[in-house]
Amino acid sequence: MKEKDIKIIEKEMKLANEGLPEMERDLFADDRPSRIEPLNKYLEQFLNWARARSLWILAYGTGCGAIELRPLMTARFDAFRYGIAGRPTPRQANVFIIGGYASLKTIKRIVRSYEQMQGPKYVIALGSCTINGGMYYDSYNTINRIDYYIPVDIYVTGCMPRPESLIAGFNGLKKKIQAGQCDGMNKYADNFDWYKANQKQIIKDWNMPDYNW
Amino acid sequence: MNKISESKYKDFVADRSKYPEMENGKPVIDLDSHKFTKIWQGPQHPGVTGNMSVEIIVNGDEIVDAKTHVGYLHRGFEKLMERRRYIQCFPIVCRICVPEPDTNEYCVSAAMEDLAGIVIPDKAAWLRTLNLEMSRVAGFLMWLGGQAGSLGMGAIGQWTVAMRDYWLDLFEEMTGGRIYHMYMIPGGVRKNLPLGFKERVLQTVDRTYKLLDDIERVFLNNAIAKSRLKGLGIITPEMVSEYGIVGPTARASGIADDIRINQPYLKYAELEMKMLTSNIGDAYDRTELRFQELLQSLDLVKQILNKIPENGEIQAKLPNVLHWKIPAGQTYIKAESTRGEHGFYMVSDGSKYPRRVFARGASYTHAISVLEKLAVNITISDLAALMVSLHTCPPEIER
Amino acid sequence: MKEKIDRLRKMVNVLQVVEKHPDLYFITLEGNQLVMALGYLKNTLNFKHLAFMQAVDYLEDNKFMLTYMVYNYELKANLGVNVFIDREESSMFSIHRLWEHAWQYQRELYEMFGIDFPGSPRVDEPFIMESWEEMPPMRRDFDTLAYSQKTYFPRPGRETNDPKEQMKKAKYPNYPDSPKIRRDDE
Amino acid sequence: MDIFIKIIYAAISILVATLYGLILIGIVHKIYARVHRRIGPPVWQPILDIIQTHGRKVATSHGIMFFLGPVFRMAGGMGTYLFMPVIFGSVVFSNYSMAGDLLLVMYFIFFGQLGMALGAGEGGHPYSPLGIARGLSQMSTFELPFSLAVISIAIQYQTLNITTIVAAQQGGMLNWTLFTNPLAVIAAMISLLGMNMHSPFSLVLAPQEIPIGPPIEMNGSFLGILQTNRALFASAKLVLFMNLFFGGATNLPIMMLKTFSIYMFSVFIGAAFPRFRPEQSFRFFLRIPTLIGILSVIVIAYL
Amino acid sequence: MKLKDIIQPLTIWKRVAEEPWTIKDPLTERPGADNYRGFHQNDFAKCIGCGSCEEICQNAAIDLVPVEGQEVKDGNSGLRPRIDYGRCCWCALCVDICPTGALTMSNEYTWIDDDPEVFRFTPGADKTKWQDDEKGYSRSEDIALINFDRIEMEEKAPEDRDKSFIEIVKGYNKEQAMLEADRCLECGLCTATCPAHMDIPAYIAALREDNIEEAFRILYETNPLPEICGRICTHKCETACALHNNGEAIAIRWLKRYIADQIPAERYKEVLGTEHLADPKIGHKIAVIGAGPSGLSAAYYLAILGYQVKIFEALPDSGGMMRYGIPEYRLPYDQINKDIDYIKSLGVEIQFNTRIGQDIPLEDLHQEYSAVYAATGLHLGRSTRIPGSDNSEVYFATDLLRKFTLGQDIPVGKKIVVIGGGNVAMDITRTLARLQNQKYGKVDITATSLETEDIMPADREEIVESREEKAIIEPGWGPQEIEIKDGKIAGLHLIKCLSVFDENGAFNPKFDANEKKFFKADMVVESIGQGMDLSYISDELKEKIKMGPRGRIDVNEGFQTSVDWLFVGGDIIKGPDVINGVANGHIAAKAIDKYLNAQKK
Repeated sequence: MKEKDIKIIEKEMKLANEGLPEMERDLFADDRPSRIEPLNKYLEQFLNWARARSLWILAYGTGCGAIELRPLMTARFDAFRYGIAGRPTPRQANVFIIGGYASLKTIKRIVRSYEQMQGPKYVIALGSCTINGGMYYDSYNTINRIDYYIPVDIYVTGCMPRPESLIAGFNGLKKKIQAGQCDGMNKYADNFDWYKANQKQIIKDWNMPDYNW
Repeated sequence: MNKISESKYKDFVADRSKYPEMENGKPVIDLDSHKFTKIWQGPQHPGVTGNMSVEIIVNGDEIVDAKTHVGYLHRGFEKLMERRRYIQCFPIVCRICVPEPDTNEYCVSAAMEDLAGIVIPDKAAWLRTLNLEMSRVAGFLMWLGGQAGSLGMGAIGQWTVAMRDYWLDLFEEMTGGRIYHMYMIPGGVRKNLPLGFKERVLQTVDRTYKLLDDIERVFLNNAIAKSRLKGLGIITPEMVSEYGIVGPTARASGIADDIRINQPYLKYAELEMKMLTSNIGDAYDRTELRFQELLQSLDLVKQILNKIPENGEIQAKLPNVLHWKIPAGQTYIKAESTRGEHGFYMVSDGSKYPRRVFARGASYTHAISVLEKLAVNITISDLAALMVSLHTCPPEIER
Repeated sequence: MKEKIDRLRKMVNVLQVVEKHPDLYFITLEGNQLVMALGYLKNTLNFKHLAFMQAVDYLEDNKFMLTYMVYNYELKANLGVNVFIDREESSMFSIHRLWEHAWQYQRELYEMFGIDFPGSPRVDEPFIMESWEEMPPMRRDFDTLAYSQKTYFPRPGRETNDPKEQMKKAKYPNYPDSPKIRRDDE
Repeated sequence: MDIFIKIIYAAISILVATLYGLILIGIVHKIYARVHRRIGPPVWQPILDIIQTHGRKVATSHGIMFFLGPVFRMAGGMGTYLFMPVIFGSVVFSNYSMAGDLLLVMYFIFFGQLGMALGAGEGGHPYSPLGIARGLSQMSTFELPFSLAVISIAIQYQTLNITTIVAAQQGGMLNWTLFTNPLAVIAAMISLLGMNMHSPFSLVLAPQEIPIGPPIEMNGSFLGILQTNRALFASAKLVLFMNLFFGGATNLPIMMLKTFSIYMFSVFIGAAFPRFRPEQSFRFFLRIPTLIGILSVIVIAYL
Repeated sequence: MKLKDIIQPLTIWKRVAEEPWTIKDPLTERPGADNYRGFHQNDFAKCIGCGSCEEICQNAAIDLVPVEGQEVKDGNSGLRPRIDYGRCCWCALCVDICPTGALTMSNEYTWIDDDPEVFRFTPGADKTKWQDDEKGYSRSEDIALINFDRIEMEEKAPEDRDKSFIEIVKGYNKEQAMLEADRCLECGLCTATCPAHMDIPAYIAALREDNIEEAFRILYETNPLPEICGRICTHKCETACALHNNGEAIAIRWLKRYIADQIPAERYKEVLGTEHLADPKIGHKIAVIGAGPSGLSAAYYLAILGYQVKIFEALPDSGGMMRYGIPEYRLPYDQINKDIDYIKSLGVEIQFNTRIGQDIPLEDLHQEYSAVYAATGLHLGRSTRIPGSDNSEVYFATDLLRKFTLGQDIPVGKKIVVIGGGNVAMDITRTLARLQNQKYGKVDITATSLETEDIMPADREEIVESREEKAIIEPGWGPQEIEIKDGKIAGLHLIKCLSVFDENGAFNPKFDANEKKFFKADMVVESIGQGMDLSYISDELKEKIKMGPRGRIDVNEGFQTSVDWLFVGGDIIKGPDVINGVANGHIAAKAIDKYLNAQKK
């Protein structure tokens, strides 16, 4: 994103919960995330080494990409042997796989899930649809590019990307993590207003269904 | 529930007459009383079938009210097809149901052929039949893993999904695509069978038989699986037509309706097959019936391979597809997918673009009307199993 | 099948019968007789299974065509029932009392086409879309591409060339256009 | 003995037990993988996972109790482990075994769960209390046959000191409780199935039903602590069972072999069965295993 | 709960010791299947940039972009598809429709990157690791999304036509025309190759939409002689047709003819909206010399611009070479008249039998007319100048054809040899063959040319049809000497021609003197090109006019000579063929209009 854009948006857009009483602000999930700074260079290197070998995917198949996650996680491709495992809750996962197109209703959940994930967190975007809309480029209900709403670390192209491509994507992600270049989360924190503005532009009803956590 | 309290269903149904209080046939639910909790099962939940969610209200862990929410996968296929040329429709529709895309391809191609008055060559029809039946095998294998997985038995899922992968390898060889085959082009199919394909299919069929043997022992004859699935989500024959239930789910309740037999399309009339039905209509019955259908499909694949002609055209002559116009009319083409009647209703108005295409997903009602009814009075632990046993596919609903 | 339709004729006014296949007929009925006809079809003529109900937008004629596809288990045949309704203030009788799952289709039609079915349960609850503010998207006058481009940030940098124009640019940029026929009044 | 040396020894013991527990979990994953016909993760994967979770940042807060939950749980695991001898006759691995430690150990088995319940309940996610309810109910039910088995062997050996019980079983395989009091062992082994929470008793985590239940909101280091505890608690339980029923161990390899074999029992059953419904599980424990337990007490006490 | 049901599940352990199903190294062990639809490849040697892939892509994933090193050529737009992998769905419709088979897919499928902008590439131009993969998807021979075979055109059978001059080609009927029009890909590559740049895809599209009138209007935008061009155009467009690469080109010429045939002559004005032009006039008067295609074209466009035009024609009827050069079996005279009568009806006057230079001096025209467009064409024969070519039995093809049309008797030998491989050579061959047939009941005529058959300038079907009419075509021989015995021709000596053009493309034939051939003949016709006759330009004027190389008049791009009122075009500048003449006339008309408008101010 260009800095100019951010500045314009910062000026023009206000967060939707601005001016609301404290209690109601929570509903909008507008809490500003904070950057994650490494504590110590060597410790961070060690942690990155471990992080690259223990990737926990959020078990949320957002689109058709989910279909290839099953072969990936089962006997034929067995991603477990690479330290890739599924987690059923966003709190514990650190890799979010956007399985292709994201519909309007899903992008809202994607953003919410992404925000619930605890950093350092990584996003792998699968398939053409995440890059430039894919075959749904003209659909009224699917977004065109996921990087406007959450930061993405690795794109895997294909429709569907095969499990092998996905493994290649994970390898790429691992390399990036180990090199300490996966700063999607910090990018999100730094450009929070820009991301929020984009999200708000399409998600009119920001209030989630009455979920009581 | 009244009808269920009769005879053969009696053993399975608990007496829920006392609690919660009912008013006009609906439970009185006051969320503020702290007796009830509202839970959103999904969309991010490993137990739901795909990207959908069920809003359930529980009392303890018993569900007193359920509402299905879909639309997370809505891409507006029908709208998109209205601005795509006829030829451009077949690559897009296969995305409607990912585990089993071929039925969509077949229906939309067949609907176009029906409206345009094109008759596909004999060999193309055989290849389509083979493709459809193979996709049924793959679809059932995927579902079987899901059904076992919903009960917490991961091994079956690992086996069947891997076995499905061997079938996908075959698809890849045959069609050039792994998940989305995009094989049944209007007018016929796109490729002939590769060399030695028949032998490889037969090998895979044998492997699958062997695996299913194991699965029958481990899963279908499993005491705990039986105890959990029996009596779960009973569908009575009356419900079948009331709720528009189709396919194995209906046949498990004793409705003998299989499109492949009743209204044979492609080459199904030339194949030997028996109508498989069952009569209790609970989740176990459905599981077992689908398992039998899977075996039947494997048998059909073998039959088809023996009957495919060696030579022949694979595509009828099409006009230039870039400006192919189809005369005005409407038609409804249906095919038997793993979930049942999968149909395409197509209306053309004589232009290059379809006026309206509607995909009647087989599980359109299974996941909403039926699930909402059956989910009440079971516990949270059974919801996933129930959902899988209805074999829902959310993108079919919202498209 | 013909016999069943003839029996239906005694009940209601059948405007048109089209035989698409021996096991697929389409008939056109009058809107206000629809519920009666469907009830008769279901209860007496044994068309028990409602495969689907859908709408087709005929923007030019300012009409919606509703299609009800019913199926007879004994005859093994489908019958599509078409009715035309007005596109403005579109509204139709609900059939949720005939089929328990019809409300689901009616809810979808309400959302995607804006056709109202008074009395149908949960008909105005959002079904597929969430916080949708535009016109019902399946209506033909809704331009999905324009909406998508306006709303969802297509990735810039795409530009294409027409081969014909490109060749003109390269090979005969100065070739004169066809002369305009001179009018007398010029 | 000098208390400080004892503490150092205990620390070493805990470290070894934890690492052993982690590797054990890794091995079990590998075995499950073979059942699934795949290769499976490396055996040290659980260790990497723990390092990774500790490397995460925690940005959510649900109050102090929420964070104390894992600590309680860890305390339960450590407590269970610390008060029993791991290797009979070893100084380093004798821990704080003392008279009556059996009761203490049984208390700690409970303690961890309760602590967790307090913490996870604060998470606010509806699946947490559901998981806790399942966990606690199931624990109550499997504790019944287990307690009966313990009572049975307490009567048999006339002591509540684990070291003494182990000592009594020395001198040949036939001295093991397995052969001297088989009914109690059967009851206890069945309840071990529940304790290990493998299928068919994996009610608490049940990903398809209440996605992983109580720790659903846990993350970062707190999850790491829970994971560590799982390993420690697993080895503690196994050591307890080894001590009570399988003659204890006199050196590390024997200990590992025996505990591994005991663990394999749950794995053997777990791979083959799906999950029970909660009420099925509760009823299951309250029927046959309880009867066997009662029987074993009666047999030991009156025959 | 049966005991069996508890024991049986434990058989799950049965296969635990078996080899796992897992693929050890999926990234290297698993190539896609042999016909896997992986990433795209494009063979630039085949690709013609027609844009069919872009047209059929339902995801709007393909852009056509200019690529370095790919030039714009006839039948090749120089554009290449750039594919956006942020859109592609790998349906391979682009591969299936590609008319040349250039676009294929490899079986490579892995591409990851952290920059979303990179997934847009031009296969073939951007270096990719899969660009030379041999496996992967390509269109099966058994299927086609477009029709590569031309709809058969009905023709008179050779035995029915070889004696008469009735038109051979019957023309499409409506159904055939629609089917043929349906084959068009609308790429528009043909438009550039057509000298008149007719909007071919547009009129074919209009035809397909059953809108003949619109199609007819489009024809007249760039070509006022559709009936004529629809029959005898050299149809360079068809060689540029995208389908020509892998099948038969669209029958553009026949479709044009079909369109023109559908509109009866009396409806022309109504359809084209020129009813009001019948009684002109405003502005200037313009003279056109020569009523050939170029002159008529210029006259037509000048007329619809509102000028008063008068054509001076040396021969007794209009049409120039079209009438006097092309035999009637190819172009019936009534069709020529149909086109010309319409032009005349717009107020264009034609004065016949008036040779400028002889009857009226060119300069005199300038007194009365504001501008003069001279399109006098090539009517002089050109000689081979080989020994014996000065014999009286050696004729020029153009002379014979003209005389034949004028109704004069022309000599018909018993054994004739025609030297030349162009369309005129074919015309004279077939005309003489018919006359031989009429006269002697058998055909004995041989046409020979320098060029071998694959580079012979004549249309393919001309050669085929000539042979059907029992004429012998012997290409690839250079004439050496006409053997004269007793003042009569005995025959023609030839030697093998190895190549016609040198490396620079200049005319420089090479022969192999050892390989010889001899054709017996009693009559030889030379048809190796025509020469221009500039005698109508007076000497004074000639000095003022700048001349170009090889005796041609130098003109600017609007066909204006250095004498600003004199415009020269047609065959004498560019050609020779009808469509070039039409194009020249069109350009010249616009240039004259511009010139006169500039003068006014």
